[in-house]
Amino acid sequence: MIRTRNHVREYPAAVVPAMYNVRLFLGEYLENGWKMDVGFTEDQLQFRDVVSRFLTDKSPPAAVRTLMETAEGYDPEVWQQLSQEVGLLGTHIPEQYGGFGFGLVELGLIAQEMGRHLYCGPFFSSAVMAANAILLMADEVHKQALLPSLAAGTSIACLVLDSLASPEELGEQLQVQDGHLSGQAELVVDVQAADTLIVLAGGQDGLALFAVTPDQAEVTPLQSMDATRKLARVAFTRVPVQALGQAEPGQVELLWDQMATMLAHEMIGGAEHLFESTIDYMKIRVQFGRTIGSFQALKHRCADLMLELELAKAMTHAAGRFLAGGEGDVYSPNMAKALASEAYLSVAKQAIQLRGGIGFTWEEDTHLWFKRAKSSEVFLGTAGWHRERMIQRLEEENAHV
Amino acid sequence: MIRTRNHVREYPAAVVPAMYNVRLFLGEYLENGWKMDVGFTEDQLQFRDVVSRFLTDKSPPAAVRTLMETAEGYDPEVWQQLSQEVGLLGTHIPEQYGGFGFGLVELGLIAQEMGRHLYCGPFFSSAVMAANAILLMADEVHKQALLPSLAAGTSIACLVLDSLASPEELGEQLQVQDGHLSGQAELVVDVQAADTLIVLAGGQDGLALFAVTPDQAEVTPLQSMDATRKLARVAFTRVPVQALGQAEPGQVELLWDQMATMLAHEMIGGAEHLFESTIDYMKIRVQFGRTIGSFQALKHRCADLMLELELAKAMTHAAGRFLAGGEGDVYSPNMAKALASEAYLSVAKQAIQLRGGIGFTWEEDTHLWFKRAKSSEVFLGTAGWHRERMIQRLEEENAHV
Amino acid sequence: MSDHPQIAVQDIKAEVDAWLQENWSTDLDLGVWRDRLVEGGWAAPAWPEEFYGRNYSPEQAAAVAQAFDAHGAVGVAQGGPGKLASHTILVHGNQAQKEKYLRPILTGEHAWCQLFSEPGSGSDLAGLTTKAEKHGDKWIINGQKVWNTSAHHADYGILVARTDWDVPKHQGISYFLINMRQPGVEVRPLRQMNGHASFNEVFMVDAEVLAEDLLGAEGEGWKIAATTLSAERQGFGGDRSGGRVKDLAGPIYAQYRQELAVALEPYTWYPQRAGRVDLAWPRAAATGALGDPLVRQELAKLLAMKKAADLAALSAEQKCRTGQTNVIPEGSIGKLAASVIARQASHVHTLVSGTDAMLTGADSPMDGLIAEILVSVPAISIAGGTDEIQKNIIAERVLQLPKEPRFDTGPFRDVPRNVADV
Amino acid sequence: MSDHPQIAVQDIKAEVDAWLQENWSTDLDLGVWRDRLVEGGWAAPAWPEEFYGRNYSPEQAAAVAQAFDAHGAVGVAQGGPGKLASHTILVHGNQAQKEKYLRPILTGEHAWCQLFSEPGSGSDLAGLTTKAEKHGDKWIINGQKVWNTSAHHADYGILVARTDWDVPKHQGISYFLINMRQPGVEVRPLRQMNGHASFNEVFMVDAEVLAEDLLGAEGEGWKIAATTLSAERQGFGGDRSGGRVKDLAGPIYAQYRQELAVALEPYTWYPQRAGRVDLAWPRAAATGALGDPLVRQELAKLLAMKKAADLAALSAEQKCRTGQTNVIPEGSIGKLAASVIARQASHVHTLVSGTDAMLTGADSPMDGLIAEILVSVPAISIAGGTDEIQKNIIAERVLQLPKEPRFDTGPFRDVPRNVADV
Repeated sequence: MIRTRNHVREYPAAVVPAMYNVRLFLGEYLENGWKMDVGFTEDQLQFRDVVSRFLTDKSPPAAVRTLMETAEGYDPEVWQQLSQEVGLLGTHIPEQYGGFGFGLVELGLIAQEMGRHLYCGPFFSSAVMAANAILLMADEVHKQALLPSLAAGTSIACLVLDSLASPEELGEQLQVQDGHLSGQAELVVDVQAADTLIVLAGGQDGLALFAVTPDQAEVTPLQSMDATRKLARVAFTRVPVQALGQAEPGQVELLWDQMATMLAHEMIGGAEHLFESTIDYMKIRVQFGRTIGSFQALKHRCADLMLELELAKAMTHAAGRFLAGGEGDVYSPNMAKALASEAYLSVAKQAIQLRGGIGFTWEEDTHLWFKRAKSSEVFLGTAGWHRERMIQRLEEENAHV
Repeated sequence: MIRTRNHVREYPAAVVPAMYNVRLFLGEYLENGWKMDVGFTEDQLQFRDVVSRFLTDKSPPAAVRTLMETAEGYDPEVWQQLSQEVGLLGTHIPEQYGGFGFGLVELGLIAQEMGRHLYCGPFFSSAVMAANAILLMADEVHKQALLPSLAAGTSIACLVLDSLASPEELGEQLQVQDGHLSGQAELVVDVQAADTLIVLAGGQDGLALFAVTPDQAEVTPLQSMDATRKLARVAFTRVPVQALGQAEPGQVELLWDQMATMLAHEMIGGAEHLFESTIDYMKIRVQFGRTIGSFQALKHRCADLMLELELAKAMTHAAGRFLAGGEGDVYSPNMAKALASEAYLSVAKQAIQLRGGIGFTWEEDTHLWFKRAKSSEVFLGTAGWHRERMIQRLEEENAHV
Repeated sequence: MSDHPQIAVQDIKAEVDAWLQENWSTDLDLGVWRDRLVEGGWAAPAWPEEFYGRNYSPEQAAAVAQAFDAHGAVGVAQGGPGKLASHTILVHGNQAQKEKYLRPILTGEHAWCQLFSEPGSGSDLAGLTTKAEKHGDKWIINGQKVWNTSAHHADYGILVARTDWDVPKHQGISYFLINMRQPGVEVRPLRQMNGHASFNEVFMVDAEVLAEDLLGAEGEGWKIAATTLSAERQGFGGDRSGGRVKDLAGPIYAQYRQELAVALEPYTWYPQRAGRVDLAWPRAAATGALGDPLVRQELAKLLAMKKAADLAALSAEQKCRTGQTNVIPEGSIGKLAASVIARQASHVHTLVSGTDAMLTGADSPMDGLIAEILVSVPAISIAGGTDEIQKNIIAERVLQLPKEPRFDTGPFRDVPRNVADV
Repeated sequence: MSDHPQIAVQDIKAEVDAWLQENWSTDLDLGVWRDRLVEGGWAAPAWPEEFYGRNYSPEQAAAVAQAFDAHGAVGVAQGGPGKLASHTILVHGNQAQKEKYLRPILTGEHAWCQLFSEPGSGSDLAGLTTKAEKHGDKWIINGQKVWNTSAHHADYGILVARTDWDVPKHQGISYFLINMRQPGVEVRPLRQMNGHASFNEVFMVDAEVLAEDLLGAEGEGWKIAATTLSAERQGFGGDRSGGRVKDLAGPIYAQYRQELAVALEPYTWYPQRAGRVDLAWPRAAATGALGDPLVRQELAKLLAMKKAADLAALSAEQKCRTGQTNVIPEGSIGKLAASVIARQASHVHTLVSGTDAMLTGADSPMDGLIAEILVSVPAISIAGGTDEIQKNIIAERVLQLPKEPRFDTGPFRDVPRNVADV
């Protein structure tokens, strides 16, 4: 559900420092009309510009390069500002749990900007994955206990799933028996930053959500191809747990839809950055006495990329609106993730190719986004998986008719 | 098995009229080095040039257009010349059955030229489909009875199969019980020209081959998208038959491999024609004060097409050599058909696109080849089917190891 | 045409309703009714008051159309080229031209066609070589046009021809209104690879145009053609449904249906050209092809692209409305998307049909409709501006990449062109 | 170098064998052995007799190599750039240069590197801006080179630099042999996105080249560079296996292995760059991914393309041998195929790995090998001539389509170039 104009209007004024003058940046967007996304209110776009401005400032490539070499993978000071000053972590958390009461459209705008700036930090694991799991599945008392500190950024959670490939495999490895959690999750995102592990595990009544502290888990950090997103193996051996709440039918897939859609936003943000920077490069790089942007084969390739990217953006934003309560197809998250994955990868490949040799070097920044694209391709379901799931859902829909 | 040089050398001298001076045309090929296919003996290439020369003469687009509008779909006089003067129908039929004793490499060269010139006539149905079925499955006495007249062109056969999609479905519709053939074949190629129907049907001992005369069948001509290849529905109602021979294990798939590989040859021939004519057109068509062949986006597209076509050619010729007894992968026919289908379609689409509006008109010839490409895409198995089958065969191979 | 009258939409509807109560009858002859429509000032409410209109805003004009539709009343004549002609004449014509040509277009008395493209100039329309020479008070026209929808039953044509060969190509073109019913004009149907003949070739040999039928000034033809083309891109030529009234019963509806049938005949295959995505799911489900994992993937790709393109088009429309974008680049992305989608649809239809895709006509799936898709889709990436032109537009106008080097900026006489051209 | 001696292959083998019986020992110091090899005239049998060779044909030279291999004897020093340098010096060098430089290349005493590409001129190598100015009997070099394999341990470099800025770009280039061990030359390793640092950047600030180390005449550098590049394309730089002898036991083999390890270190990731098609089937089978119909399709596409490309390469090789084709266009098709195949291989490896594709290093499949494929494949379509350059070659030289319009034919001083360049 998209909030009313009034509701939104309070937001930037209340929390945004004056330096992030939103009007100023809205102007930039209007000058570059084609880059502008529609289907958003003016306030939403202003909000996005605030986020963009913040990340331009706080997450330049130099910072990304520094943080990706650290074990923690984020800058606690920036995390502090991000939560306290700009208030991004509570965006989608209802006001009764200490958040701002916006929805997934606004969260998506943040994810898009974070993807664009390759923000290093546990935003996706805590605000997107864990907070949405709690919002969906935890009982009221646990929401009240957990969400306010997540919204305030004083606590960082991560969601422990035993598959990042598809929701169908969830609860196979992580099991709760007699109130004790055991099993191993092969890939957990940003656990190193978390003080609370939210675990989705199987039990006698199906899947349920549990909270565990890091010291109750055996955490083995893993080398991730995309060093800006930390991964680890997490194992539990008979850890006593109490359920935060049970996963009702459909909730696990809804959570997956939400995560995949937010990831799609992140991906189109990254793709936009690479596309724009590549076009800029093509306007200055000279070979054979002319800018390489003047070669028709390359111009047409860019037109093809733009088409692919525009389609992915349109679908991703539509999926966000659908999940926020708007009109749309139940399988729009599947379409969004499939299109966004492929568009990001297409753009990332060409971002290297069109730069030539320099694009393959470590010191040029393109590979940082390329690795995010490559890694996100399989994160939360490949394009092929999402397409198959889309058809299944269409079949279910048609069976009901 | 590729025949010895001596064996081949007799061939053109014996049957080729002087006007088809093979040396002359070999010279043309050498001038255009890149178009030249290797892996062939000089004699095989001379033979191909004879065929090409004959078809250039006898199957120009005007003749194709005339014949495709007729019900018979071929010119009996050209068929006569093709069989009597040039002797193409007996190419792959052993000498003891009245043929020339060459193999599938030579048959493939003919198919490639026929595809290039879009020859209209029952060559594929009689010489490729029916004759190979007889060669593989018929008992000696029936080979002796049937093959000489096919080799001489005095008889025309067609092969009736109840699926043109995959060999797995064969024998489901056409069944022989108590010596009587019943059932329907939905799509039969060039039955209108045949005096002998060779039917592959299921029975109590598995699949077997039968011969039927046209008056024993109910033939319903169908409108084919590719009007240069006639199709009909053929039904049988308790027609008394005797088996020509039983299909031994593996023979049905071998027949399918042979047909698919010959079709692949036909397709690369057609693709070569379209590609070359398109390049020629691009060198003369002017827009914006320059030939359209000077636009880099189009140049690069042609380079991509050439790559696709060269790969398909290399694979198709390798499959021909394999089936003729040479080295190779058992699944090379699958690779050949898959690559040839896709290359032909890519080239055919671009042959229209690069001509612009004129390429979409009826009076321009491109659509004739386009329709052959489109129709051949599903004939004898789609690219997807062939790829799946290829993997199955690889699995079988690896299971044996 | 700004300064629209300050009348509320409901007042307009009421006024139309009252007028229709008075004037409309299903028993009228279509010609009589159209005259009455024009006299009553409801034929073209968005046009100026001087010419059959009321200077209404688009919203106000839409209200009139809604009232007509609600009432079951027939409107003015349909037919794409006529609309393009009237729009262009309205913008660039002189008083006499407007008086002579506009009314018969509205009543349907005159059918029009567009004489722009030539065999030698497709993507490069400004490279046209049809020649117009002034002899006394007449222009003598020689040349060939192509892709002329409706030319075989047109009374008039909007024509661009070259009047000056010694200036750069865009500057030597003039815009004419030509009478198609004359000995110097020969129209031949042009058959397409899908069997339809929805276009024509038009041969002009010493065809004549009166001096007074030059639209705008000599040499201004390219600028005026831009008005026509822009109207075409904005869909002025595209409203071909005929509305719900075409299905009603009554004498005038029969006449209307007949008029529509003639005007719409060339467009029957257009939906197939776009791939008929709507048929993909139902056919895959009905044939059992949905059981094939590959069909599922290809179908999902198709449906996702189509949905995304529809969403992107909606968003482009919103941008246009709020003035955030120029229609052309966004249209180029949409047109490019349509090509990709149509090709993927053709692929899916082929896979779903299996070997039945080898057939056509009544023997083939959906009585030939699927086969028509397979042999019509190649047109989508050519007609109305090739994919290549769209990509140029996107690269140069949207992404602001450098323009192609030009070899055609000098006097047209010296510009290399196709050998077959004059 | 034609007029090869009339000696049969078996006689050559016998002669080599006899000589090795006499001279070879696994206990020799590698340097001592190489000297003996050069003195004995077996170091470079295809070279002229005047320079350590015997003017042998390729077949005869191959016989020598086979005899060495059979005997387990170590040959001359490996290392791509050295071979390119010696080939070029042999063709274009003067007597003094040949005497000075050839022998230490064979013995391995001198390592070489190639100083051609620059940050500002990649595809457009002839647009280089490294400057060489004559001061007395020295050339003073200023500029930057990049992609210089082995430069960090090279003693000498083959260098192209601009000596005349007032002529068209290809005419103002000269070819130098530069001593890398001097203060004016700084070599910095260049790390790639896959973590390897197999190339270097070379910065030259007032670096010096003796006048006698100009190869060929001033301004002939482009022509001479073509010799080097042609040798590179023909794989002169590519024999990097070290043969079976590298695995034998004995003191000299240890030295040889060490020499090889240094020379081959930059190339360890090259197989991954090409996609490691060999691993696709076994991994798909081992992981169970082969059960996925989509993986089966993508794998089949990959294997079919690879097989077809291998067949096409074989056929191109045959054409070359029979003189039916120029190596370059066929090589371009092969290179383009390699790019397509590597990308498809990367796709298949990703699908097979599933979410494990998010990992790298020891934690990831095959101890990081698969991850290395995924982040190395982007290089295949760039290194050694981009896909775009290959497509230009195919379109222009094979298909004979018109060349690109040129904007760089005037004096180089006036040609637009990258801002960062001098």
